[in-house]
Amino acid sequence: MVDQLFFNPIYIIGIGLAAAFFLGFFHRGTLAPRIIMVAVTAAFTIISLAWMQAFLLQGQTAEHGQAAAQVFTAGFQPPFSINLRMGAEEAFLTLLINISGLLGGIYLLDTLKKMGSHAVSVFIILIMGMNGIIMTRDIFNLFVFMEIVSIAVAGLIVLQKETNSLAAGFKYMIAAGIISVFLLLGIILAYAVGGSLNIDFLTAADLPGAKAGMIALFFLVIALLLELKPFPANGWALDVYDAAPAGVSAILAAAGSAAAYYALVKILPLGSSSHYTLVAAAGAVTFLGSNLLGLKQHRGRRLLGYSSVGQVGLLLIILGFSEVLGAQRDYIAAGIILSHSLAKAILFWLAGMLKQDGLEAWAALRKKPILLILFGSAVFALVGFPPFPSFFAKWELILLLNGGRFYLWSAVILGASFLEAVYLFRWFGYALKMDNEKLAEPEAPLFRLLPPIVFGILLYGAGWYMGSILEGFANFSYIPLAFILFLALIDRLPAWIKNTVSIAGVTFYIIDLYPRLEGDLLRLIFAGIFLIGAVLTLLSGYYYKGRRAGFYPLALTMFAGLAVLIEAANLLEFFYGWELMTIGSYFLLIRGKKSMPHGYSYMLFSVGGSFAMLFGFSLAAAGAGSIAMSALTGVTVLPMLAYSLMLVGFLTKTASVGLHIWLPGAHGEAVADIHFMASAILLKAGVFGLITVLLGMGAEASYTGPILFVLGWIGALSALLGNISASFQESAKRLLAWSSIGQLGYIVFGLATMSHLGWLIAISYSVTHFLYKGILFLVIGGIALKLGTPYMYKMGGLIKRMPFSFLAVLIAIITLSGVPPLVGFAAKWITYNLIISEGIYYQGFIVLISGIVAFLYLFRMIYTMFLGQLKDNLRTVREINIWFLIPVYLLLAAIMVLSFFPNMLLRPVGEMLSGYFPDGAIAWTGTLGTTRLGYYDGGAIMYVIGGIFVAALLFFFSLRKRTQQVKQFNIFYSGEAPSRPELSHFSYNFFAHYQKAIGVLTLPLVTNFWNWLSGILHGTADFFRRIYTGNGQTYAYHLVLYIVVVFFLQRGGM
Amino acid sequence: MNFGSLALGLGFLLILIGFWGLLTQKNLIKIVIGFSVVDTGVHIIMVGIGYLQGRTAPILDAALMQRTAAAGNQAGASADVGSLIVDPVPQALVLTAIVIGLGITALLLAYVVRLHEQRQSLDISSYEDLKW
Amino acid sequence: MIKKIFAFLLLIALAGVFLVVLQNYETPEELNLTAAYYAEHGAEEVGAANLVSAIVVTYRGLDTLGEVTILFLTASILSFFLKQREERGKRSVRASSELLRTASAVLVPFIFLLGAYVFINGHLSPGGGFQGGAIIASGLVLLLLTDPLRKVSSRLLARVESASGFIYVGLGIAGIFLAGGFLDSRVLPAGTFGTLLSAGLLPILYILIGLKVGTELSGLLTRFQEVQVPDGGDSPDLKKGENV
Amino acid sequence: MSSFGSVPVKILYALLSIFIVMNIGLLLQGVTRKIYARVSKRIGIRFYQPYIDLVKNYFLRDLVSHGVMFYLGPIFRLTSGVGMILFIPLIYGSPVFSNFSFSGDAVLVLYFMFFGTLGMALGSGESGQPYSAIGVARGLAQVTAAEIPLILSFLAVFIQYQTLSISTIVGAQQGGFMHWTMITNPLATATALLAFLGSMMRSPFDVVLAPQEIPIGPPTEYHGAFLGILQTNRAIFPIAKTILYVNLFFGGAGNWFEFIIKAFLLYMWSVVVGTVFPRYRVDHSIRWFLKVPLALGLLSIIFLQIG
Repeated sequence: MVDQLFFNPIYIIGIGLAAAFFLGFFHRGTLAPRIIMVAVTAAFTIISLAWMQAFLLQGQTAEHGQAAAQVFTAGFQPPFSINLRMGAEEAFLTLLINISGLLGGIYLLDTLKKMGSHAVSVFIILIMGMNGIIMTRDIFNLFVFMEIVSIAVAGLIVLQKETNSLAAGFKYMIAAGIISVFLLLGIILAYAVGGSLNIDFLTAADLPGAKAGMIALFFLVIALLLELKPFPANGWALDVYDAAPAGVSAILAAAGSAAAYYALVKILPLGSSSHYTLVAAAGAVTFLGSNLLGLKQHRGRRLLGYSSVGQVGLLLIILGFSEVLGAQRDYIAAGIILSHSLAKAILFWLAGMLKQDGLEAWAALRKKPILLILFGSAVFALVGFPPFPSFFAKWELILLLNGGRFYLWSAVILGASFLEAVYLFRWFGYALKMDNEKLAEPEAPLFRLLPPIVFGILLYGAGWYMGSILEGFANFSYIPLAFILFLALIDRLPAWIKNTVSIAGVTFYIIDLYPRLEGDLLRLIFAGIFLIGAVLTLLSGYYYKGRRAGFYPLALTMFAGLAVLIEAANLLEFFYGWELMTIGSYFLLIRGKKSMPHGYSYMLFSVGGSFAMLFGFSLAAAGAGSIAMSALTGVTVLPMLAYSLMLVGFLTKTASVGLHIWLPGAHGEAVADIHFMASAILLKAGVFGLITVLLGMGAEASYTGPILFVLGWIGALSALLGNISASFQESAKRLLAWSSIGQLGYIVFGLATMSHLGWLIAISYSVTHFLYKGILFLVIGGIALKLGTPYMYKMGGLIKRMPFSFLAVLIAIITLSGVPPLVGFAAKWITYNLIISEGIYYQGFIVLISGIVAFLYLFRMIYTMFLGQLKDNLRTVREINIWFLIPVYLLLAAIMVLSFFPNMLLRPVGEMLSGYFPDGAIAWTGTLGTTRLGYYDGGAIMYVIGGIFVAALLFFFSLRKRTQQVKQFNIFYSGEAPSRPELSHFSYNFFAHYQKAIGVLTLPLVTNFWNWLSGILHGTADFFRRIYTGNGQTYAYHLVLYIVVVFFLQRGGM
Repeated sequence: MNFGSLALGLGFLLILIGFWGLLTQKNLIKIVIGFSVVDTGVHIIMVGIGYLQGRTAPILDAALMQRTAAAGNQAGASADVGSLIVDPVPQALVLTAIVIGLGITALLLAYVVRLHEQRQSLDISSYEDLKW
Repeated sequence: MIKKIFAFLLLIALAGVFLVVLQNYETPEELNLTAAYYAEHGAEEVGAANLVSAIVVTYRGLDTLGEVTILFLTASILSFFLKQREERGKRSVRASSELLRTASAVLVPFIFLLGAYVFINGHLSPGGGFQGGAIIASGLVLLLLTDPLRKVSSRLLARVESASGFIYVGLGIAGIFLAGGFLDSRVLPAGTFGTLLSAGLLPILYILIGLKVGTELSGLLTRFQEVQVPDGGDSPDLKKGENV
Repeated sequence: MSSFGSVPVKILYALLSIFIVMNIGLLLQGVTRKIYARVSKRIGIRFYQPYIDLVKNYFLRDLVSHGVMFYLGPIFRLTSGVGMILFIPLIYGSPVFSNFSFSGDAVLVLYFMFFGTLGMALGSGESGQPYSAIGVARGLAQVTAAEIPLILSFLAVFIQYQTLSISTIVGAQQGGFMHWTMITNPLATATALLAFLGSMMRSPFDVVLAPQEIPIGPPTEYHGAFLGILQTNRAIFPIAKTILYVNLFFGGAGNWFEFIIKAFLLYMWSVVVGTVFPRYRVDHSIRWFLKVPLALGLLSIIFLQIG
């Protein structure tokens, strides 16, 4: 139990006021007021901390054993005097407020110094007032504290005496005045009806029972709601966020919102369910509206305002759904509040360090990496990524809402969150990639740096804690993440050390993981792709000289995410891993020089996809009543929607047609080894997800037909369009990127057939694609790195300089194209079997055609790069880095082994698949595989073709010709000798005729569609944000109008 | 019609008048005045709600004691003060509310002074730089 | 014009809201639970004849502290908000009329006296710290009207204000240890009901409040006085505003 | 494994098969060129001229090489042609002349065709000759279009007989003319015949070799023994393709005589069309394949599904 003598909550008020009044003795310029301020806020923090700790400990030892402490003032019992309460919620919120106050005060030290001791008093009173709002149990006293806070805020806004701040302050005061009028009306009416001002007694008084009581409640609720800045009556609040000194905005966003939220939390129980609905509806409108309008905002501070308002809207939804969320409401709200408050404070603090406020100007943060890290953490926390608290909160929220069948609401929440992601990631992309040479370095003296850093650490800590107390996530192993943290800490070391450490870490993990997966071939295969892939990529990482700042923690984050997917014990862990992987891959993909727009679109599709997935998972969990992976089997709640959404979520990662537009750019601009990770490995995560979902879905239920039909067509069209588009690329990297879309199309097609052979194709493709794409990415990437260009027409004749690369690429493309004798043919052969035995002729036909089209780009690539004329500037270029060749040849060896013994892969996979799809398995006799329809003997083919080839070669040698090696230009050229290789290297626009004939298929319809959608959203945003005219009177009008409209809406509804 | 309801009606009327000023006047000072009027309206309502027909101020002075005694005699039993005085709580509240209103008004006026200093204009539409 | 029409329509709608309130509001016949308790027990528990004062200072002491805080806040904000950055040129002011000067010379001491009386007797008769403080401040208004250039010692005001506030809070905290809780006025004995020295700490607190309110209001006034635009200043608008 | 003999015996029979097919191919080439000449009112070459060319080329002494891949290109090409022959059961019912068809079914043959194309394309690519590259680009583009009806018609056959095995398909067509795919599935046969034109590198689809503007397409730089090998392949490869069609659509061949007749007739189909129609540009030919042949192919599958 907390010692009331030392940690009496009333001290917060007493000490705060005493200190504030005492400061009146000081005059400006002295240090003492600021020391007092820090000491006082620290004391507040300690008091809250003592209570918080008590509640946490109690909460863990006994079930809700600790009752909230009551503090009576004036020595009388409530309701006759005012009482304060300190319960778990109050402890949590006051702690948040007081830490914000402490750090926010430190951040404002120099501003406060300039303004003198009075400003310090105002600051202390502000924090004290917020505490008061949280703790008081008396509605009129609540009003008093709210007014204290309003006035203090209005005072602090003008710490920065600019016209805009002044105007914002004036608008704010007018708005606060209007709100206070209605709040007072509500209070006095509530008193008249309920005969008390004490919240607990008013609850007993049953206000909703009387008509006048309902009206009183309406005024109370609407006034407190307006304090929370509901859209669209919130222009004044945006101005404040925008124009107040950054340090003040930070506190407003972090602590102010929390306090205002809790005021409403206290009042709402007085009312009836209609009030909860009102709050939820207002929240939904706000969350959606302000995030929509945020799309068009190009200044950082104001955008933060939009985002803050939006997050509060989310809180309102949560509050409005108290009944549905039940005991979890406070958990969810705490998660959102923590993320929002900490992240927003960080962002505002960062804003304060920058000279300019345009979103592009945030690129200046790159000059101090720690600031960039903080910015990134905050952005990811706001969108709801792991490991931050909002991730868990959003998960629980959507789960419970969909569990209660409030689908539309969760759709709104996810939609609005997506909009928020849209602008946040655009912004973050600017910070990561925009040119920052002309920007001034951010001003970050220690006292300004400290607060955001502490909050950053708290953000991660809170995420960890929130996860650890959530059922279903308590057993999550944080060891990989700890390893990543370690890597982040040694980021200053040279790359090769970190590389070695990373390889050691991953290897250790593989060794640790293997026994756990033994016997589960499916997961073993994917674990192999993910983790062996990781080792191979990292192996190639030795090429890098220097530090490679930030690369290793992020790469390992991606691999950790992938590993979590494999090991996930339930949907939550799976989703966690998925999001973790997304984070890591985002950062890897955006490392390329011109990757900003592509990393951005990757992120948007990822976020959209993961929201779809979340929705689907929550439906699954709603039906199954648990979040175990088995919930995916036989979903009962809206199964068609659930499965479709999950599939869509995974299809964003497999970049299937319609959701693919991010891939060519993102992969096309990525650096060599990252390209390997992103394409050969990362895309398989989507495949793994599809497999997981489809295994659960099965093909029996009636809804699976249309889903599989569509899925099959998506796969087939992806294959076709991917391959055709690949043929028209000038950049080798983009060519490979499109090729990946096509290859993944085969896999999706195979999975959609829901048959033994289809899955065999999918899984064997997953493996072989990993092998040959790995080779291609590493070699091509290595070459692009070496030559400094990915454009194929700038290459040519490289076979002379890079024979090893050529050989590797040759083998890879033979495998890819499916030409016998290499293992790629096996997949083609199975495809024919599949198409005929399953009767899927049309999709199958498309897939087969795509396979033929693949020849186009494969030849183009190998020809324009390695064959033809060697350019003058490349005559001395050397073989690619040995660290690329080593993994390449390891992969090559694997291809050769599988080509001789395709049964090594296909047989066990087939046996495993027979467990799911017993019909149509391939029978194996040695290397000979037989189906109902045909047969294929990989070994024999290898020997026969090899034999013929050797024989033909021997025959040729036997002719004993004198062979003369000639120079490059020694060709038939109409009797002329070409003077420059550029003139005789046919490479640019290689398939011009083909494009002329069927280029219509590659019109960027999908891209146009998404652009059109984005245009509509932005247009809507631009149209509606004009309600914020900037005129204080208009805002006043909005406020009154909001009240009137809601009043009549509610009456109509009553 | 009792005085309580009358006060309520008057209060609401004042609020409306105040809002008219607040919403239509361009002059910053008039807007502040409008707010003051609204505020006053609310205070009148508060006092009106505490009013009980035919009762006296909640001060337990000699005069009240006499009336208590008188009332007690009439009723034939000891009457308590509770049946003679109006509700003291709204009066206490309105005191606080007035002071708060005063604070807001003072601050608003201070803003007006400073705004005027910036642009030499009292027109609210001169301060619309922040928008959208 | 269109704006006014919209405003008018909105206010009609708002009037509709209020009408609904009036329709549904039922005038009470009896004191409610809380008020009845105060009527019954106020005298014995707090010992103040003026129930409103009892409520203001004791039962709802936290509110009062808050409202003092608000005044303090406003004064503090104004002190750095309206702070003159540089000395303005000397203002030339028309001399006040004979009537005003004489009246103020005669009345101001009485006004101050009345103010003091009101807050000292706040627990017995109508009035109290706020009312007394306001009266004192109004005396200052009169002084300033008479001589707009009069220098008021803002430092003295601030000292008094801070000291009274600090003591107020200090006594409040003392209540936690010596009596039933924060701001409990029973730190001192109740005394004889109806006399000056009764109701425990209440009169002392009220005096402090009175001092604090008086100085704060005075402080506010002096702040506004200081920023007045000098004659012939560059502000036609302000003049227009003043005349309207 | 097949039922006959040891590996050396198998190799011997394989060599025999190749020899027979090569001779058929060379003779057909000569005859074709004669026909072309006569149609354009020339006397033309002697029908055994291809033999002479071949021998001459093989006996040219010097070789000019542009690099390893250039050197290996023709070998790839020949491997592909020979492999095709060996993977197709040439004579129905003869285990001897089924050679290595136990290694894989029709799909293997279908895909092995590309082996040579790819090797050749790569080899000629290394020469640095832009005309080769242009030829390859055209060839690939056209092939992808011609493959569309080809794949459709093959699919139709596979679906019709529910097998991928060539010998099973031939087996199903035994018992007389009326059992041939040509009769049982005329749409698929028609599609296949149209697609066949695209793969035979004759007019109107010969822009790949385009004798007028590009000397001789992909093999521009090849000469001497290289050319000899290519010519050998050019004799074998079309016959291999032809015999695949014969097997799938025209009842296969029970003996070498039937083999020669059917191959000749089918071969002549492309010759006749080639002499009558002028050349298409690549983009035109692609569009052409995407119209009638595609429609026919789809129809053939639709009919199969309905029937």
